[in-house]
Amino acid sequence: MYSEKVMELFMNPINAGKMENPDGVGEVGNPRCGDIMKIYLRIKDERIDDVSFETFGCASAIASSSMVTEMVKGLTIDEALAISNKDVVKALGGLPPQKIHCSLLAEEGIQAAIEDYRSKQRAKTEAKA
Amino acid sequence: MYSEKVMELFMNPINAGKMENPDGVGEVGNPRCGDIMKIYLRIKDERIDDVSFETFGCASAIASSSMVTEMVKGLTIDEALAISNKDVVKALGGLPPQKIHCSLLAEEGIQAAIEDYRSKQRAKTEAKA
Amino acid sequence: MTERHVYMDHSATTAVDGAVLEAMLPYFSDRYGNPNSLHLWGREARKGVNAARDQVASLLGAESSEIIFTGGGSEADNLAIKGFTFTHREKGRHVITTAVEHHAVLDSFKWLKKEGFEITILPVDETGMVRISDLEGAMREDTILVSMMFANNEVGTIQPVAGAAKICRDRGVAFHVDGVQAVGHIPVDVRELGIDMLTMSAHKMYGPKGVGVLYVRNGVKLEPIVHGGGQEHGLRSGTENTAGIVGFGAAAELAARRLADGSIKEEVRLRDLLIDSVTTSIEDVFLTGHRTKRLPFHASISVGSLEGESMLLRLDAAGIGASSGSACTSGSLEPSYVLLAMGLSHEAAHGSLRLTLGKDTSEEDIVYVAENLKRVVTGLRALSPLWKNRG
Amino acid sequence: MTERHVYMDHSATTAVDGAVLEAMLPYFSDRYGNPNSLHLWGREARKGVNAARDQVASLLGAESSEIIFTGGGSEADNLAIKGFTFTHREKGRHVITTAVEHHAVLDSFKWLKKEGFEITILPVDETGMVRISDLEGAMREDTILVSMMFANNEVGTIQPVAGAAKICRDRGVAFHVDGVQAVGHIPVDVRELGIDMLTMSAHKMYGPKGVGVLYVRNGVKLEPIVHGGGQEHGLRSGTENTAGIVGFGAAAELAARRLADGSIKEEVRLRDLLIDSVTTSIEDVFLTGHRTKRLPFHASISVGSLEGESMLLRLDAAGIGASSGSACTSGSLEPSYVLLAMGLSHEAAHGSLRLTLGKDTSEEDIVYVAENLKRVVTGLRALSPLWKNRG
Ligand SMILES: Cc1ncc(COP(=O)(O)O)c(C=O)c1O
Ligand SMILES: Cc1ncc(COP(=O)(O)O)c(C=O)c1O
Repeated sequence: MYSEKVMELFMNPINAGKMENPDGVGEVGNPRCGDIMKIYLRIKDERIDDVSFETFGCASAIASSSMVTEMVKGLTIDEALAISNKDVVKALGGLPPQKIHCSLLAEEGIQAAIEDYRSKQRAKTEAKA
Repeated sequence: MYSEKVMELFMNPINAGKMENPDGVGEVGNPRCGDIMKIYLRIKDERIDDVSFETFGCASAIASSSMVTEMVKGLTIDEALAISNKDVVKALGGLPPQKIHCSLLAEEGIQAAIEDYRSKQRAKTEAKA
Repeated sequence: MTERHVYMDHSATTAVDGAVLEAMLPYFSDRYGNPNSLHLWGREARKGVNAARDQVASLLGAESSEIIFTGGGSEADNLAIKGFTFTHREKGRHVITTAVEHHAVLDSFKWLKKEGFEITILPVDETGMVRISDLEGAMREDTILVSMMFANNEVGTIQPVAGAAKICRDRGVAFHVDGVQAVGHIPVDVRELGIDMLTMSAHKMYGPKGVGVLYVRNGVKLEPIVHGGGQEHGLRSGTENTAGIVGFGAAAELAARRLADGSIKEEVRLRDLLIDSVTTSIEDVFLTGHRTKRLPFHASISVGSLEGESMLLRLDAAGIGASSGSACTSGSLEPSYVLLAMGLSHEAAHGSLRLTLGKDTSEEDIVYVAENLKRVVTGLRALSPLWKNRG
Repeated sequence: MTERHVYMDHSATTAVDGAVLEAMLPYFSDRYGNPNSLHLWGREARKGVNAARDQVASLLGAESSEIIFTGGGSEADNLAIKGFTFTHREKGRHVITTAVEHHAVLDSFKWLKKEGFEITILPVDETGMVRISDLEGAMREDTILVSMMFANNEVGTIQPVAGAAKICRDRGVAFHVDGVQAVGHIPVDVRELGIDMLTMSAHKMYGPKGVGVLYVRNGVKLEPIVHGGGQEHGLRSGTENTAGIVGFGAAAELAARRLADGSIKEEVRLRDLLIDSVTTSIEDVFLTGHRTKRLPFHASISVGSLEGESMLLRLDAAGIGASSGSACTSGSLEPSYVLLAMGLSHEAAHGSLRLTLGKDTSEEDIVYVAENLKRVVTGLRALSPLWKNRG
């Protein structure tokens, strides 16, 4: 059912765990649907310096979040925003049709975390001004 | 499906075959239904001295005719007329429900042959008279 | 007891082939998972079912997604006929079939009649064949389904399926074919023929009993007759009969090989040897069904002045398994409706005998059967008032 | 790869028992006749089918003539529900079932609704049990059928079948029981209980997949859903799945022995060991379904802050086969309707895990499963934002 890559990241996820004092946090999904992803970002010079995730959900949700964090690591924010769920699916070696929504959550999770970072930046800039 | 006795009489029927110059002949059934029995009688002193049959039909029809001929052999005509299809079924060790009609044909075959004998007797008596 | 055993009733059912059984065995107690389970056991079972679906599809020239496994040929016939008409009943209420179909088809049509459909039953000629012109004439504006068998179980006659398919296609009418006797024994390509639905049964082609297939062309919509967990694309719910399905797949592969390697030619040779020897060596015997457009393994005759069951049981005593369309073998009072529809008299229908060969039938078997049949017929005719009457 | 394999999904399906397979084997390639044939091959097959019918009847306290073999449990459910209502639709158009039935029952009821029936679906309490008073309250003048499962497949809860049967009997309403999960595992006597129809499936009790039974009390009238040759008293046409049927018979005999010899008690002991160890050794885990009125082999739990599929796959990696009612295991978006009907939250339903024991499950297996489950839960909770949020 799942590709080898999905199983590998599900069994031994990379970038898993909570981050202390992140620069941005995004949480998407809800427990009703059985999927929640929380993405933590550390940003340095508009680049993603570190990233981690916590996920409640199925194997493909866990693998998708692990994969997307691995993909955005080191990218500029704009580069990270350009990552689509299709890129995640491709990097995972495919997902079953009914699991594609997990990759969408991953895309949205990154976007939400970046959005959070930016709104915090705006707040800081405003505070300085 | 069939009792041993039925199979025995079907495989090696007793009293089978046409009789030359019988005193009475009865034919019952029709080819449409797949059953015809022809019973031949030789009568001596109002007793059945010899009897044979020809049957077109299934195993139970053949066994029933063979059995009924064996049962009436040596009986008086009245005794033979008293043989019912139930006696035949019993002597055969039973018949499947859908085959009971074969035993009825056997009973009717004997009756028809005796009827034929009697009508011939009446004709002879009348001719004498 | 007899020493030799010759099974000549392959139209009734066949033995599971050794290789087929071998393929099935692991699915009982080793790969026993439910194919719908996520774990190892389930995945193993799913793999077996998927492979079998591919094998069956390949035999028919179909796509795997078009193969629906059912609990037998009868169920597949019922699913095709009831499932299709239930879904499309608003489009029209007229359906067509033939007088020589299997009961699974005819009784589904009877049920449709009770449910308010109008049914037309096409006659057949003296060889058991439907006339294409009759089908054309029966087509109406509100006809939604035609069901016709590929080949007849009692007399082996092969119907003009390609012609019928074309007529249906031209008119946009769905076409179901009961291929139970034909598939695996003669080439059947659903795309080439233009068939919308096709019924198969594993046990008629050296697979196990209790598993059938309905081929449903992609795009054809059906209502299931067994609702539930949604297996088989929702068309046949219930935990998959994995071993049976795997067996069907293996049987399909075996059939494809036999269709390719010339086995069928040899089967036809033995069939014709049997037909020729019994019709020439025994008086007053004639072939029923079509002489050439018939199943390669199928010989059916009528024996004058005799009734079928009596022949069967005497052949059985000689170790030979055969069948008959006589009323006496069915528990009904009427002999085979198929033979009567072909215009046979009741007497001739009562005297019918079907001898159907298998892949392991040998020439010695044929000789043995022909000899014993002659002996049996002679013996029984000595008892028959009909025979002597004529003599 | 793991060394140990522990199958804990016996509610999904079971392995065919060795003795059962042994009984079946001759019917594939030796006694392969069609039971409807007169000859030796046919008689051998008929004998096998008859004996199996007796074995199944004996397990239920039924008469052999009341046992109808079908192509599985789902088909038997459909036959009972559609077949009965089709025949008796003039008597009334109201039917009753429960919220926790298997899809084979629920979807048959949905189909009835489309066909113009009114359906009442009884709720259940937090243990998954139907309240008898609800059934009483739902009964109407025009109620013709009640269908209630004996025991639930997801949470193992045993329904008050005897009480429901009495209510139906008193009102002259037919009572169908889906006994697929229960029969063979707990004592079921159809006469004693007063059941009119009962569904069984061989593969849930160490028999083969693809063969089911509908017990139909003598006198209860049904329309078949598979029409045709008239096998199974006309209620299920199609060449009999002889090997499967013989296997069902052998499985019934095996079950009768296990019900008599105390095996069930040991199964309950191991089940309780499992329930106790996981609910005490792992934080935030609770049992779903009834604590005592549950199938002897059935343990079902909900694990806080986790989703089922992820647990299944990590257990699978440890060689353990389990199942879950999470939406992610079904391809739907909603988690198990059974768990929701019991009042579980969506989150708790997503975290459901079913561990169902088998006759060969050992105490070491239980220990292995409990240990691994703890490890898996700990590992996944380390990833879960829900778990940490609470910590
Ligand atoms: C309660 C219940 N009813 C019916 C069924 C259907 O049985 P089968 O899969 O044999 O069709 C099952 C199992 O799948 C079940 O658990
Ligand atoms: C032409 C035909 N159709 C349908 C069937 C029914 O198949 P099954 O016995 O597998 O249900 C048969 C055989 O019995 C058949 O010969």
